[in-house]
Amino acid sequence: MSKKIFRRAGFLAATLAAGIFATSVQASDPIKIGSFLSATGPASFLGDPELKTLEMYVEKINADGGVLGRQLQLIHYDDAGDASQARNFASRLVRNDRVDIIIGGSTTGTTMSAAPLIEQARTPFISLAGAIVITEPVKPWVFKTPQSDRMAAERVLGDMQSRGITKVGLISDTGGFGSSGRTQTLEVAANYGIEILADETYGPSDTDMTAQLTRIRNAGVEAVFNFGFGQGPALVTRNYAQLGIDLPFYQSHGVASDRFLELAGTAAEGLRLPASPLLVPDSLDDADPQKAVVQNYKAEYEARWNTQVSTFGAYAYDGLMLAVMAIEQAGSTDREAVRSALENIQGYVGVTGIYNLSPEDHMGLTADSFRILEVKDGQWNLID
Amino acid sequence: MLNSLFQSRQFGLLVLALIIIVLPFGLQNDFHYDIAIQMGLIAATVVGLNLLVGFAGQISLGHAAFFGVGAYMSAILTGTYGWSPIPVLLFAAVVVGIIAFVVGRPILRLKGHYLSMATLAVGFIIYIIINNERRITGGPDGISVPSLSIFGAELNVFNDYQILGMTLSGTFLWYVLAGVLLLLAVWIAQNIIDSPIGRALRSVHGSEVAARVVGVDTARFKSLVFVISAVYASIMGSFYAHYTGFITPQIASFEHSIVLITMVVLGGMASTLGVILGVVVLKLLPQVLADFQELEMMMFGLILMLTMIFMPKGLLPTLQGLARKYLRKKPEEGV
Amino acid sequence: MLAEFLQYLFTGITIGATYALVALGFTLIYNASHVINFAQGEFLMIGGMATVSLMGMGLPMPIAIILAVILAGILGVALQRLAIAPARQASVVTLIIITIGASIFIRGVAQLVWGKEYHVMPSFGSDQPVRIGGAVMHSQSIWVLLIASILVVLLVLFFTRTLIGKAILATSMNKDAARLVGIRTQLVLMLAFMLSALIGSMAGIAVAPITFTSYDIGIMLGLKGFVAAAMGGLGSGVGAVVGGITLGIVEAMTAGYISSDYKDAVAFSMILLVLFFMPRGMFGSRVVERV
Amino acid sequence: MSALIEVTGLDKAFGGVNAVEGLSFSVNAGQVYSVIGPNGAGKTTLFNLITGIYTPTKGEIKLRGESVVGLEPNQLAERGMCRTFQNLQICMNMTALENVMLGRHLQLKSNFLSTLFRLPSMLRDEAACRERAIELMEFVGCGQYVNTEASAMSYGALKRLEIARALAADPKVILLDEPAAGLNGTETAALEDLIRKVAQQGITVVLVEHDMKLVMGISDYLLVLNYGRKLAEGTPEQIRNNPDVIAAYLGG
Repeated sequence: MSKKIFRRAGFLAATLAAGIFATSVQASDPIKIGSFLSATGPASFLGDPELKTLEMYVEKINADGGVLGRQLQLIHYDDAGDASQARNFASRLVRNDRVDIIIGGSTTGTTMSAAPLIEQARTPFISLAGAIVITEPVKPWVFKTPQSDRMAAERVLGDMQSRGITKVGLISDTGGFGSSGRTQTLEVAANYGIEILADETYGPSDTDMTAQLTRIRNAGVEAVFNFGFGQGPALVTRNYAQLGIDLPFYQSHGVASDRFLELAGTAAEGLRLPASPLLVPDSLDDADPQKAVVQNYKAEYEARWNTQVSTFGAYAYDGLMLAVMAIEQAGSTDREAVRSALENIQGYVGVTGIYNLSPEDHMGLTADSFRILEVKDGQWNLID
Repeated sequence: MLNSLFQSRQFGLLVLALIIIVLPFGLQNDFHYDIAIQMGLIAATVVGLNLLVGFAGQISLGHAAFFGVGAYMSAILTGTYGWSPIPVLLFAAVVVGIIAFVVGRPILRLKGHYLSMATLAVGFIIYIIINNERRITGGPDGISVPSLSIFGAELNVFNDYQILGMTLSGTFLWYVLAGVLLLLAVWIAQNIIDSPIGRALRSVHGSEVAARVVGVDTARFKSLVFVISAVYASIMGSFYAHYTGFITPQIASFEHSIVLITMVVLGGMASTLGVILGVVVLKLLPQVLADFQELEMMMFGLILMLTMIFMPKGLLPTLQGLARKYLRKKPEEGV
Repeated sequence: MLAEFLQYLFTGITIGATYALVALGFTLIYNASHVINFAQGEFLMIGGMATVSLMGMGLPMPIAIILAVILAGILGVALQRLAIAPARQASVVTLIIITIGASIFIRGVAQLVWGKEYHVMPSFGSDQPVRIGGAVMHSQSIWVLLIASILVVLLVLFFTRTLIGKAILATSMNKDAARLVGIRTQLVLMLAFMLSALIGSMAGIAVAPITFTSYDIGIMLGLKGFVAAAMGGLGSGVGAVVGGITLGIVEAMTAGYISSDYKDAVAFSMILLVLFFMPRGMFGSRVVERV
Repeated sequence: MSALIEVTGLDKAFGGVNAVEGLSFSVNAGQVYSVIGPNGAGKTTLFNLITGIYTPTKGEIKLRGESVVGLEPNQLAERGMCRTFQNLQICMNMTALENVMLGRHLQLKSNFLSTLFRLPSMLRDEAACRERAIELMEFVGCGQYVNTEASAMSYGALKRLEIARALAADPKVILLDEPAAGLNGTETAALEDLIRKVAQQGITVVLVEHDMKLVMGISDYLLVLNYGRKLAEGTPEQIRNNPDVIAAYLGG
């Protein structure tokens, strides 16, 4: 018995050692794309489609001959939504795996905790998280593909303004996404002549928000805006319908997926949100340059994974394509060359929007890239 | 003979110092140093927690909150208000000590699971405050922390330093600092354990009523050790914040508290070197399991569960027990 | 005004009933073994997820539910036999870590089998909300309350009227004495875990139409259940129910009247307050120190 | 000179049941005072009341003229009272010697700073404490166990170890709760010797004991309890001839 435990302990120690040191063996040939995503944990509905997208397109690009004649090698670690883990994996990517470029950071917290390290290692880093602080002020090596949460707030408030709404109730989750979105909304509301009369929150794993919604309803608002992601907004939507609140209802881009419609069911009828065109590929105007890209991505993703496409996966798609473009333009994986190529990409037509990057703008999207959609008969409809 | 060698205070400290000195020869790059530095800082925290959990037998499921308060006070006071890191670190330790004293007094009257519940509640309340007060703490997205400076000299992980004609990287200097901090933490912890105070603490675990009838004011000693372990956590939280340069409320969360106490139990309660081993294992495990992707969570749970079922006393005490059995066939005399 | 109050009350009672059911599961296991089972939340998850996935295979709802509950019961027995029983000598903290390890493991397996997404489960009855005095209630909430009440009554009957129930109680009071009078304590412990798993999974199934279900739904519900059980007094069935309902109502009232930001903080402060005045919870046994 | 311990009108109820009722007695300094009575007579409850582990429902307990009702056990220890337990209360996570050294807790004045940095003053105190503890272990006949883990000792040895720990506190009065329970004949004889030696040092001994031979041999005075009430008190001679006591013991 005791011998067995000894042997087991020895085996464990050997595995531990092997795991840490084995990865330091260098192979010079492939282009190394590093990635840390929240593939599990509370933010997995961001990280999971992002990872699937990266995996399938790296495969596809390699099948098509790679980039600059070299194969791509994806090195991915799952940070489970934990910022400290993300930082450690970023450390591993730049210091141990010595990757050429990093695509990742599903949430603002994981991105921001990894950013200082990656900056220092002078490795190009394309984040897939939303908050405005990632690229403002500009950090030389940090880029991002999603629109900022401020843009989402601006689009929603703009749409409210056009409907003549001036008094709004806000409900957001206390996680990173909702909390940052809430701050942005409160900051820009005045620009649209809108007053936030109620400002409520709920925990990311709460199961009932009727109390908060009752409070908002009693505040005398004309519309309600929910900033959050995950199952929370679906519950808010259901509670909203259940309470019979008959006011215009808005969600953020955080729920822009068909999954949300399934969860919220008929309660979602009539609500609006800002989203990438990915949800309504066929309603796009034929002249719209994004139409083909969007249709393609949706078809390929759904065929490969047999599950519905999500906006978040598209961030990874755009990130990968931008990275590939930059490496091709730089003609090598020289980090400074790739970085400078990245910040000069103009007119890249992606799934999320059309990117025009510059040394001053490391995201390159405008608020217009968000489309306003409305749910009608259980389907997404393009409004604007 | 071997028994006394294992338990002699100098021996443990010596082994640890030796490991810290030899380890750099096995560390191949900055990532390895990075993990080692974090292990050092967390280990020092856990050595403090072990005084409370392992020696005095009081369970805390909210200890990460003290770590978090130290870290956040350092981040906010040095970052937002531009105070100097070391005074802030000491100030934070005092504040955390006071918080621990104030909450400790009433909740340490509780026993067993009720104490776990109360520490969990205190931890949660602190976490919620850090998470919600976005304007001060940066909220769930986190806050960046300036690098550590000692007497005006900045210690940045990313810089190189000329010391005695040698060029040393900031990372290496941090490694030295973390090593020194850990040795200091262990030295102090051992001094406490091996003293009348330590005896009183262990008697609280062994038999509280016996301790009381010989005159030990158990309430006072429980709150003393609660404060000591909270101060340990606060100081190491501050260093951790300066080292990583960015912190999020997760470091104050319930999950992190569970990780900390798991390190104690896994390594071996009431064994100072054991809990350090616990830190090493739990810090390495995610890096090793990272290659298993989808299976990671399942394997982590399984390893944790099996280790605790088959080694309920923890890794090091079990291994020591086995080693003793191998090396000395005769049973102990006088039994 | 009244409508508002009623709304908060209904919300609180619905959430509270769920907490109460989770707390009852804690209580059962605690009573028989003095173990706090941090994997309790996973029973809820198994109940909800298994039902959804079985329904996805085309099974009618009642059969899916029965199979899911049985699955959870087997899991409960397995947990006791494979994880708790071998570690009988372990200390309290060690047992806590073992159950935490078990819960991570179960979650890891569930994630592999069922994926990471949230799933919808249809309500048992109609989807129309019920209106009472200007406030509304999800019709499923009525089901939750109904199931919770029935389970509580059944449990009370079980412990007071059946031999095996009395055996569990006897074991909880004094394991050695119970063994002396011929109670097979290991069997009793197994039974307690099974019952706890059955109750947990039924709770999980009952709330799934309201809360959705996913592989990680058990974490927070499990934690809140522990809070409710401790507040009510570990080992007390009445305490579990009262603790759960109180916790739910406090959360809803705080969110409604004070601050939704701090509703959990207020709930946790209240537990501290309760424990401050009643160190063994509201209905915990007042045990005299024996030396 | 007034009594060392003076108890008047002591009541203790558990959930409506009186474990001790209307009890009054006093113990003079230097006595070996024994409390006897059938099982469930309330002897251990009485000890728990005197040593501050339980708080009385009613009544007064005075130690050297000072009321000590409501004081914590550790405060009573400071006033020179120490005890042993019927069910052993030994710290199994320590060595035998450390258990006895724990008994000298109140005699050690080391402060926190001298502990943190292991200052010479603290080391000196510790060395003296260790010496005294070894002495006491030899005194009670546990000399061979100095470096043994408490968990590895026999029941009889632990019983004596507990007495050594109580003595380490330099008490004025020591309360022994059934010290002979579970001991064999030789061990009991040794215990009787030990109690005599303790009493000779001027320490008052209060004893709860079932072993009548032991009790009658060493006691100066006895208190007989039955159902929480005083049945009789007096010298061993008086008790032996008391008809109530005989009835209670034979009938009980």
